[in-house]
Amino acid sequence: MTDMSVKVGALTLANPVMPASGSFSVDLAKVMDLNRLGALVAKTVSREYRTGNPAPRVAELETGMINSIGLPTKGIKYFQEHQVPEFREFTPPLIASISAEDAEDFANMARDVSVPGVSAIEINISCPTRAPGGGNFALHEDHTYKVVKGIREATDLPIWAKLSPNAGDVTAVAQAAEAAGANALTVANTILGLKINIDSFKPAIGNKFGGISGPGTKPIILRMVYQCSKAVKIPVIGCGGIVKAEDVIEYMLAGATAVQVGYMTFRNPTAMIAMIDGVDAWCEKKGFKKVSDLTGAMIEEKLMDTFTSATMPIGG
Amino acid sequence: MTDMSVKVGALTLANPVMPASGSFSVDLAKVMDLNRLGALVAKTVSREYRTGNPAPRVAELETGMINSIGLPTKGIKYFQEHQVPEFREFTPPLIASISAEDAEDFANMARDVSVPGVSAIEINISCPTRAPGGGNFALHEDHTYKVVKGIREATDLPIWAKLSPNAGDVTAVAQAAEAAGANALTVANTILGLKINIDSFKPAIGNKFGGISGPGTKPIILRMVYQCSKAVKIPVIGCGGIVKAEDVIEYMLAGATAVQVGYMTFRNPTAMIAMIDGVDAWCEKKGFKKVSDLTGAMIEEKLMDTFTSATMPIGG
Amino acid sequence: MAATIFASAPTTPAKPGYCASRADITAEEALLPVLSNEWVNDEYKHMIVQGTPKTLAAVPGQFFNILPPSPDAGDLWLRRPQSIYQVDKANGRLEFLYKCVGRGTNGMATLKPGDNLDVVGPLGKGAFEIPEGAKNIVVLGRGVGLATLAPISQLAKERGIGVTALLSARSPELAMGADLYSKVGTVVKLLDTDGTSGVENVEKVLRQLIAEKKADAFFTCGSARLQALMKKLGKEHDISGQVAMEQVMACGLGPCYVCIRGFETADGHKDLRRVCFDGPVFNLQEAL
Amino acid sequence: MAATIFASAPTTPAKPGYCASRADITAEEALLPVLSNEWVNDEYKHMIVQGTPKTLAAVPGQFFNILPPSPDAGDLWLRRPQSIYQVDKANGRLEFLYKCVGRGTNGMATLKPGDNLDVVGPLGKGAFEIPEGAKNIVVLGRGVGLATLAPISQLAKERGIGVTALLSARSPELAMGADLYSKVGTVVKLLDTDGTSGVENVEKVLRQLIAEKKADAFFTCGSARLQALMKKLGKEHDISGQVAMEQVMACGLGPCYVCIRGFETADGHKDLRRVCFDGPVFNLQEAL
Ligand SMILES: Cc1cc2nc3c(=O)[nH]c(=O)nc-3n(C[C@H](O)[C@H](O)[C@H](O)COP(=O)(O)OP(=O)(O)OC[C@H]3O[C@@H](n4cnc5c(N)ncnc54)[C@H](O)[C@@H]3O)c2cc1C
Ligand SMILES: Cc1cc2nc3c(=O)[nH]c(=O)nc-3n(C[C@H](O)[C@H](O)[C@H](O)COP(=O)(O)OP(=O)(O)OC[C@H]3O[C@@H](n4cnc5c(N)ncnc54)[C@H](O)[C@@H]3O)c2cc1C
Ligand SMILES: Cc1cc2nc3c(=O)[nH]c(=O)nc-3n(C[C@H](O)[C@H](O)[C@H](O)COP(=O)(O)O)c2cc1C
Ligand SMILES: Cc1cc2nc3c(=O)[nH]c(=O)nc-3n(C[C@H](O)[C@H](O)[C@H](O)COP(=O)(O)O)c2cc1C
Ligand code: FES
Ligand code: FES
Repeated sequence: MTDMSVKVGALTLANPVMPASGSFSVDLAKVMDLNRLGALVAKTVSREYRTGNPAPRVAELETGMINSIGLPTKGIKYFQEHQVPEFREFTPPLIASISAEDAEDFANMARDVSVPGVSAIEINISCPTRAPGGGNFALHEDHTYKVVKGIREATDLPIWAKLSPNAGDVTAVAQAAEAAGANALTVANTILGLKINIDSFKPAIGNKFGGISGPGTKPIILRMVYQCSKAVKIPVIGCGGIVKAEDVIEYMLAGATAVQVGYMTFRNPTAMIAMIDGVDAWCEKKGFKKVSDLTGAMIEEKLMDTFTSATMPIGG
Repeated sequence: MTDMSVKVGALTLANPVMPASGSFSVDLAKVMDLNRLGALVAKTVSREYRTGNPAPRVAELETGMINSIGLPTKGIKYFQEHQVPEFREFTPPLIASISAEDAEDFANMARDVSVPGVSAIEINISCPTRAPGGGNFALHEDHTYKVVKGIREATDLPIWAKLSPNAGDVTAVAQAAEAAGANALTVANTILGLKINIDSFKPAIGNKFGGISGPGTKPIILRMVYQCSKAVKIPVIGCGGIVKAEDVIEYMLAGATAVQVGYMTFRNPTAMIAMIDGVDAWCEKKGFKKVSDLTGAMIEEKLMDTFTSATMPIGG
Repeated sequence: MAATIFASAPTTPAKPGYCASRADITAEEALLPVLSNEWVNDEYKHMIVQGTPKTLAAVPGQFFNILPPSPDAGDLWLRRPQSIYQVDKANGRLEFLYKCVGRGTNGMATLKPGDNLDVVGPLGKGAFEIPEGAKNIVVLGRGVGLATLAPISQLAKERGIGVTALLSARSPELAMGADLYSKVGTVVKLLDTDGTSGVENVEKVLRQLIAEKKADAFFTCGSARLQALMKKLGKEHDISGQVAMEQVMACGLGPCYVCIRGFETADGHKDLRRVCFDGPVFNLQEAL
Repeated sequence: MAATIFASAPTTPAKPGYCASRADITAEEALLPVLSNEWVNDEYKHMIVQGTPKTLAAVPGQFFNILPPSPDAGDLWLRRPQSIYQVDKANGRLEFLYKCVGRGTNGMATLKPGDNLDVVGPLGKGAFEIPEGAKNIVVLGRGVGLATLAPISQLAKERGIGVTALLSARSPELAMGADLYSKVGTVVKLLDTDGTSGVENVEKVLRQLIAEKKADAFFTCGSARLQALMKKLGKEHDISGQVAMEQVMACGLGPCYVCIRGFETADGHKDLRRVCFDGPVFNLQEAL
């Protein structure tokens, strides 16, 4: 029995596996025991009702999927009155996710979502199809600092800043979020992409551009998790292309304290539970008593001289 | 019989399919007729001999591969004296690829590589594992402008600037390259990534970070090709994750004038020829007389209102 | 030996306490053994699989979200929704009737007896309901819509309710399900080849059925055109109706908001609903 | 019907003029029908495939770059190099002997007669050469190194040259190829289980062979330790030697510079060479 608990700042989770915002709702209780999850992460909510983007909202890629849902929401009031109570029927901590188009509304949203039953707030400052000044603040460190600062002043709950993989300098953004008072970073949202249907000559999804998720993104986001975890002291939550227990382990070795799973829940809705069990079994086999010992455990050696490396046995 | 020729600026290619730098040498004549290719693109060369990065230099990803070869080269002199004559035994135009660690050397390299037999120079200003000031100029528009400007003054040959997908604002970089005198853009080099071997706890490749190529990158690079081709007037050459004729078509619809193939040649060394034949057959079936009509032919309609879109038949 | 590439929990609870705290776990991920998978005509296949207790609990109008094997060297990443065509509880079998239109359904077509069908389900509210007191119903389907309408027709038959099945198709060869539907009621074929599938003719047929008191409830699936027609006549004659709708899906369970359709209630209020969660069966008068 | 997901040109030139202008096309992409694929012991399999004229032209030391099917739900993206174990020209067959160590080789192990093996080849210079005038050679291999050394041993036999085959392995069960090698020469098993595989013992055996004039040339593959030993004794006694080297590969043809190994020539000059292009067979005295 591995000690599967992890600490994301002050918040202790029973295990490091939780859903990614937008891929989860209590409706999944229809297929599995939600109490096994490390945390419950709600779909991003904004102040008012939003219809979201035109259909079709997803398309299949060669190596995953592209989506532009457009953050449909019933608004903050519905979230407080209906969704929080529903989530509270389960034991794992609830992480709210919020979005807004300007820094002021973001701060107000953070205040309004800080209701009993919410354990932390993930701030979705990285919606891939928005502008840096209008919902995708995480494209730049200055926008990020400003929006996080305002949110920090509006709530006492832990803030998890969800970063954008489309930023040119993700470590600068990570440091800005930390400096402004974020308690953890979620790395990352989807990667901006395009798919064209060569039969119709039209973009494959209604919004033209969309966010890429699934296994194709893993080596990119993993690199960012590594870079961010080296650049900041606050915990990093890895999110991108995780489809199996081995991916959870790889993210933790890269520096993640916990992980989020999006796409894979669409493919196999119970996959998160298989991952938890898989990581547990792997730790036992490898002799890790605590899963948290994996965080940042990648071994870094000095780069080998090229000639020497070319005289080494394979895998040696 | 489709007219398969395309014009990359002043240079006419027999067809839009050519190898990506680093995945091609005349050694491939062992498996196919190189004269069928649109162009021959040489491996990047620098001034002096370079050993390159430590082994292992590649690893397999869930959706492609990661590499850090580190631009090994026998140097410019060897290129001029041995490689250019070898390439000249084949009919397609030769595109040299050069790299340097500062703008001055880059300009000198451009001058020195402008020898008879070279039809254009691709400038590899986007080696993913280097710094913006030291070989990866394409991470930022200012570095890009400066380096391209110097090169423009040093040669009369067409310059193809190879951009980086790791830039925060790829269209700004594209515009900087155009403003500085580039004649075409190659979009793009590999995406910076990391893979960790969870058995050894070490990075899977000798250089730790590497460049991701293969199908997982297609929707990202395709989006960049679309964005760049809208942002500049010079031709854009698409490069990233192309493994089949349909991908060539998708890139052309997005705005590419021609394409480059890297990874797929490792998998199936004759794949480029199959793609040329496949695109030809597709054009005939669809009634396109000239393949060049595909460039930028993606149909763009006004975004549909969400509610209306949700009353439309699927695929309609 | 082979690495586990995609995680998937055991399909039946393995640990004590491994069960929903809030509601019963009514759907599951399951690998169902394929018993047969035969061509019905040039475009449609009929698949029979061995069910599990949970999957066999599927009710008319529900669907399964299916991950077929890839038909080519690439991968499939999203599941494909398929209505349940028949639930044969006595023999523990589930049946699907599907049209091969793309990579997913063509992949499904490659499955052979002995292979497994990878499903998640049953999903959807499956709210096909025969209104209290109805003596005769009309089902109007086109293409695979017929697959979706089969279970409700069968249920009607079991309850002694009369069924008129209007089967619309491009050609006689493609008018499948006639055998099945002739076991549960009267079959009328509406074909493109002889013009009988035209809206005017279908309207005539429907008006006649209404006149004959054979239409206490309407059910439709598979054609926007026919749906609009049934909606109009239903409104005119105050006949309650239901429609099973389709939309591209991802999760199939509710969280992702991919499968939206627009609706309008009697009081003019418009809203978006999720086909997988709020449907796939909806009030015909509210559907657009 | 299914989309073509990966492009691949026809394996034989289809159009006139579709042939190299500079050199002959000596290698090809081919799908070779699997005739058999059997376990030799717990770790090794032996595969026989039907060759084509080009693939059957493979010479000792050359290899094929193989794309096995995936053994799991994921994909394989890079080919795996495999030495040619035997070329049976009379029957048009190629044979491979391979150890199942990871996803690629485990995927290869799933192939059944009737499936196809996806190969590119023959590749490499295949420069295994028996020096002029040699009467007796020694081959020293460990593990799959034995596969690589088989063709040169066979060639020696065909030329009437004596072969002593030193087969190093963890245990008697894993010392494969004894049958094959006993047909071409004298077999000596060197085992971990009885300590005979230890470097000191192998050195004793080699020195004895040298003393007995049974060692006019050395060939080795599969163990850095044994390679170093043979190199030392070769140098000491001026016995020419060759080693077949391995390195992780991508293209297998030369352009990518992935498969580098370090060498040092007699005059102390160090360089990097490509296993796929410059080798995989190298001068033992230059190998590091
Ligand atoms: C609740 C529900 C129940 C369904 N029941 C059945 C059934 O019983 N039998 C059956 O044959 N089909 C049914 N469908 C349709 C089926 O899901 C699609 O035919 C299938 O997803 C197409 O997958 P593909 O990969 O083969 O085709 P794709 O390559 O994805 O698409 C091929 C063509 O089919 C269209 N298409 C894609 N997805 C759908 C969809 N969800 N609905 C309709 N058209 C689509 C595309 O626009 C395209 O024109 C149902 C759909 C839903 C939503
Ligand atoms: C020129 C050449 C000829 C070869 N001939 C044979 C042969 O005849 N029979 C045979 O069984 N093997 C041979 N090999 C080795 C074979 O290529 C590897 O065993 C194979 O690539 C491993 O693939 P995998 O996916 O099964 O293992 P992976 O999952 O890739 O790796 C599993 C283990 O094998 C090691 N490995 C990976 N690649 C190689 C490699 N190229 N060489 C050695 N170890 C490797 C890894 O470091 C790891 O420890 C040859 C290699 C080369 C370069
Ligand atoms: C259909 C869909 C909807 C999403 N909705 C949201 C959302 O509302 N808020 C958010 O922060 N991220 C959202 N995301 C992004 C995911 O939370 C996650 O960052 C991303 O999918 C990468 O993880 P994955 O590769 O495991 O899917 C969504 C992703 C998908 C695929
Ligand atoms: C092994 C390898 C070596 C490469 N070497 C170079 C190089 O020398 N110069 C360069 O500009 N790009 C180099 N690249 C990048 C490719 O040219 C190309 O931009 C990239 O691989 C994306 O295309 P793909 O997805 O088709 O592989 C290399 C890529 C690979 C995989
Ligand atoms: S498919 Fe996800 S909500 Fe319906
Ligand atoms: S594997 Fe590419 S050069 Fe050897």
